[in-house]
Amino acid sequence: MFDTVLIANRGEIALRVARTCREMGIRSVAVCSTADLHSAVTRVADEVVCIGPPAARRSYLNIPAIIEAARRTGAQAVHPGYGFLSEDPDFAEICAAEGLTFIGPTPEIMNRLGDKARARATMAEAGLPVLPGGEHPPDDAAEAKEAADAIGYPVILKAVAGGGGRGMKVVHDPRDLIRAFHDTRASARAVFGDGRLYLERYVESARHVEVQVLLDNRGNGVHLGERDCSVQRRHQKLIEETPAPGLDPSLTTHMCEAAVKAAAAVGFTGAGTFEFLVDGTDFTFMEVNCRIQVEHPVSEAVTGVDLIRQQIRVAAGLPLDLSQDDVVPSGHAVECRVNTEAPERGFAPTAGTLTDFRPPGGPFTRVDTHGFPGLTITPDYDSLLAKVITWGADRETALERMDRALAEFVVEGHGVSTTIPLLRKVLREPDFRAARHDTLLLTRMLGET
Amino acid sequence: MFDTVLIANRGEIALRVARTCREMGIRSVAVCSTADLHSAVTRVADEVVCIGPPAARRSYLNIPAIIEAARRTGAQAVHPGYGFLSEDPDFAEICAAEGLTFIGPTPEIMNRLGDKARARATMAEAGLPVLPGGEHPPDDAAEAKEAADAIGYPVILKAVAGGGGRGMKVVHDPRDLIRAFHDTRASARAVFGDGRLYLERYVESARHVEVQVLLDNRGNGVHLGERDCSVQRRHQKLIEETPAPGLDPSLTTHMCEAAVKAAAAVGFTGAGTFEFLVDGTDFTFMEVNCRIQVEHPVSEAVTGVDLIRQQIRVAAGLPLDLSQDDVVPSGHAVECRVNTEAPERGFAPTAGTLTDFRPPGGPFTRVDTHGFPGLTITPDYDSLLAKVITWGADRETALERMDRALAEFVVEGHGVSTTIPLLRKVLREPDFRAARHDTLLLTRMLGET
Amino acid sequence: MQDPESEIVVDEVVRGAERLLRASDRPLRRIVVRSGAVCVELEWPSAAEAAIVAAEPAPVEGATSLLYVRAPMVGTFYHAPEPGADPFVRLGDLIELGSQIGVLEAMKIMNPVEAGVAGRVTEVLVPDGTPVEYEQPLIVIEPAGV
Amino acid sequence: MQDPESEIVVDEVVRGAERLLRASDRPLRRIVVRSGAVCVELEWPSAAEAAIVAAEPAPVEGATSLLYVRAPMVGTFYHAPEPGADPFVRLGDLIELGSQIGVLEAMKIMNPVEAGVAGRVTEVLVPDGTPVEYEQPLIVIEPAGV
Repeated sequence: MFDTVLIANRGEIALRVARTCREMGIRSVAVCSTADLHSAVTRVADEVVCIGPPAARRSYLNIPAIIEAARRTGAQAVHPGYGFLSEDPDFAEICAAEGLTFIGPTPEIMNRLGDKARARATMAEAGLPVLPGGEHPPDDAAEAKEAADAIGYPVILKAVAGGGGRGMKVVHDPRDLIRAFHDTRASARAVFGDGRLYLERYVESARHVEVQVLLDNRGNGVHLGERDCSVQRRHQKLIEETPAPGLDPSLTTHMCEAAVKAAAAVGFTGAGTFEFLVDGTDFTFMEVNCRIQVEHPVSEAVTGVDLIRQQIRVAAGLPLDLSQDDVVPSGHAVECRVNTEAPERGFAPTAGTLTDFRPPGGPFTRVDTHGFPGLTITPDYDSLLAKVITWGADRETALERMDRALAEFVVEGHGVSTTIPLLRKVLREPDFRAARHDTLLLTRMLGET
Repeated sequence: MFDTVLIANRGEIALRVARTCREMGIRSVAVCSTADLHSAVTRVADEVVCIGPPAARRSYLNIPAIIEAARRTGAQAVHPGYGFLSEDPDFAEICAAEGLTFIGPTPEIMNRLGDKARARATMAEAGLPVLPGGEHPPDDAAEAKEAADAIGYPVILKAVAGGGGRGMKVVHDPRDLIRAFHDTRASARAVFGDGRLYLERYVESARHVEVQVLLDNRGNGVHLGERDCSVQRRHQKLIEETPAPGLDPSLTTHMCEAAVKAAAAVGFTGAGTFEFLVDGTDFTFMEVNCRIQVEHPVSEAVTGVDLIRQQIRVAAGLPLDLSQDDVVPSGHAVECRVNTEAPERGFAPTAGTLTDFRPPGGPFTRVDTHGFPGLTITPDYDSLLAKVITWGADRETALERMDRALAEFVVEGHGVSTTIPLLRKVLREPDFRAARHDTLLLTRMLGET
Repeated sequence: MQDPESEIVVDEVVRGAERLLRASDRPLRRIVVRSGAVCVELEWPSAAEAAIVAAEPAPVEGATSLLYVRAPMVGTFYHAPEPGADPFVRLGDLIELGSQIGVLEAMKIMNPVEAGVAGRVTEVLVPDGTPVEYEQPLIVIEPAGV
Repeated sequence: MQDPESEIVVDEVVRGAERLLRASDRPLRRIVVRSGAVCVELEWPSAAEAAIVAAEPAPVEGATSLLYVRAPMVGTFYHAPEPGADPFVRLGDLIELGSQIGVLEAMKIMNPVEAGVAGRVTEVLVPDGTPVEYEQPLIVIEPAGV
């Protein structure tokens, strides 16, 4: 096992990883920008290295600085968290070249699954159902138009290098295709440095359901059940839960088994998430995330498995310490994302200093947050401030508990708004309560189109 | 079900009850003294009534004020929490007379089990093993001496009306018996208003193991496993865990089944705790607590059962919504009590205003606390500030997690000390880690006699 | 404020403090603006104190020399000894130390409420037959001799 | 300050404080701007920031007019271009703006570290061959002309 792990991230996930390191008796090294010198993780980690200025490009995305920090602190492994460098195969490769273990899949797998068009083809081959769509990114708009006409409208254009819900465009009308292709390509090039797009049939309203898998280097693989992440705004998840409510358990079991089988088939190792669209009784593969997910705690809550611990074990070459039979999900868990955003102003990020901050507590309530009174929230980073996770023997109990927890959550600061009121509104929404919702729920609630 | 429940308590347990009320859709009424006007529960409860000055005698023990508060707020039931009026049969009787449901056993049962000598006799009759001891409180010192000589030394003198670890005296030498009898009787009279004592063989070093039972008014009863509370200082529990480590599961199963059977035999209803001493493979009954216990969350963590919810359901005349088969304890849970005390000064309570307060969070970590930055801790009440509960698939994981959680817990305030450093010291103690400890562990660690 | 000039200075100093107050996006603890002999100082209670102060009713006592008679216990406040009877006190009444100003019923027992101060009743805050909590202000008294 | 000038001075001082307030990207605890008899002081509550402030090294800059040359990146700081060679700077050296004061090795690349200020080297804080973090003070310079 590693003596020292460097955490190449910030915010709640850096704290999350540092916690498990400490529980495993591993020294943790936090890296931080000058904006985060006094962040929560710097109190919990065993060592802290300041790696750059607030701009992520020069700190949390600054590979030489992170490698140097690992070297000077004697770290043998790097946990990338989510976002930042977590899905960058080049970073994984540089870590390997520098003798550091990247806690994640191999660079080869990251490359293969990070390219969404290739991932789609790979997974179709591995036996997962995919939506009608092109196998290869079209070279130009005319080719794209031809492909779209063959697929049938609406179609969705997706950046091959995209992720996190960005770099996508839905086209309903064939006449809009060419223009949309040019626009999306330009923005994909600007944002991801890769203008290639691929096309897929667009499913208007469906459930977003994903499967958590965990595989070691010794041929063992398990799934930890599914997560329903259908409460989204423009592909940004806001509420996640497990099990997926209102779905036939035989369908989700089938998905879970198919996912772990496909993961094993391509040689995936570590923790990964297979995202699916579920429409009635059909499910189709969307993409694989080769990293820990924001919403992993709901799976932890129902299975009792510490996913970060398993990631670290696998990276250290140890076998998983559980088999599929040991995974017996119990009850229902929900996560709500408390973001410092103003939903009424188009989810604009808000910034300021927290004058009061009192996270909820009590029975079956977990909070993962880097917040504390006095924290200054800057516009430099993602607006996720806290994740509240509640568990209940059944969904109704978990949801009532979540509303109770959100009601008692105090976040105050001049200029700081949060998603708490919106989350509570969704919890009261009859369609959501009855599990009749789909990915358009929030759009409909907000009156957006 | 009740519309409104009044919570006749303060601190973390008042908050705990208010949380479950809210989750059940029940209006909660907090009562508070003028010292607690801005306490955490006043933010969470639906209504707040100030009932008196800081002195508990004039507020939290002030029955007329509490009854009036219930009346003016339309409460149909009163949850007494623990301590204060929770074990006062007179209060339960007055509630009944005023048309309020007391959330707890009947006054008759409270009377019968609150009298420790009578409880001992009752439970011996109901089939529980008891230590050698007298059935009746001796009338005078001579009679006590005679009884003690028959029992054999060391003996323990216990106040019939005692509780919470107070009103007890161990006598090793027959020559000390008469003097100890007079002293203990005088202090029992002063503290509990009842000078009667009873005698029992004293077990020098043993495990303190208790069984959580839950019975409704319809003949259903379950146990929720045992809790080991052997880490104590002068009978004040500091760390509790479940299951009891290092004990033969067949022994604990036997105890659990015996407890629920005895509870049913005497007509006990609601949530109760049967305390036992375990010495090797023998267990003997000590007492029954007719209320929720401070340490109930460890049982909740391994069973997934909300004990407060079950208490309320039973009080409302509903059946338990679980049978013994539904109780499948999973993993290991530990609770540490963070008290505002200075262990190095004989656990003297400390007081002051919290300038910083950051409870731990993250995976499998629960915190029940009424603390927040700015809270002023006064010497008027019990020094329990927070309970930290961690869960793990096994004891080792739960303990490592607890140490991690305590390490990140920030409690700062001029003049305020806590038990956190001592708790962490116990967690590192080899005898505790190996589950070779008994109730004398802390005494030995502290070098006390 | 001996001459017109100083008034301008005071005004300027106060204006300066106001501007600084607006410019700060966080609650301040202290502002001092001084110009020669003119000085403006503002000091706020700490965050914790602020919350408490904000939650309390405006403290009439002291500030305007008015005093409350407060409820000595939880109960129902009655103005008169029995329904239909004359109230113990009316607006404008001069009362003596220890005069009964009402009755608090708690657990069916009638408890007299007495004034802890002598003076004139300037306001009756709680209507007849209203439940009150401990230390809730019942009537306002302008102390005698003020 | 009974003359019209005072108004200007107060205004100027307040304006200065406002500017400082805006310029600070981290929460402040105290600002004092003084010009002759005119003084502006602002102080914020320190509860939350106390720990942060306490954790920082004593701010040498400003207070004593000394300046740091800080590490522009994470790496290993070397005093000399190669082992055994003369160091770039020694105690007491007078250096010019942009003079190289050392080398930072990061990912096997040698990056020159240049002084952002001219003056005299009064202290070398980091021994040769020591790993440093971003913005870690390396050497202390007493600016020229002080």
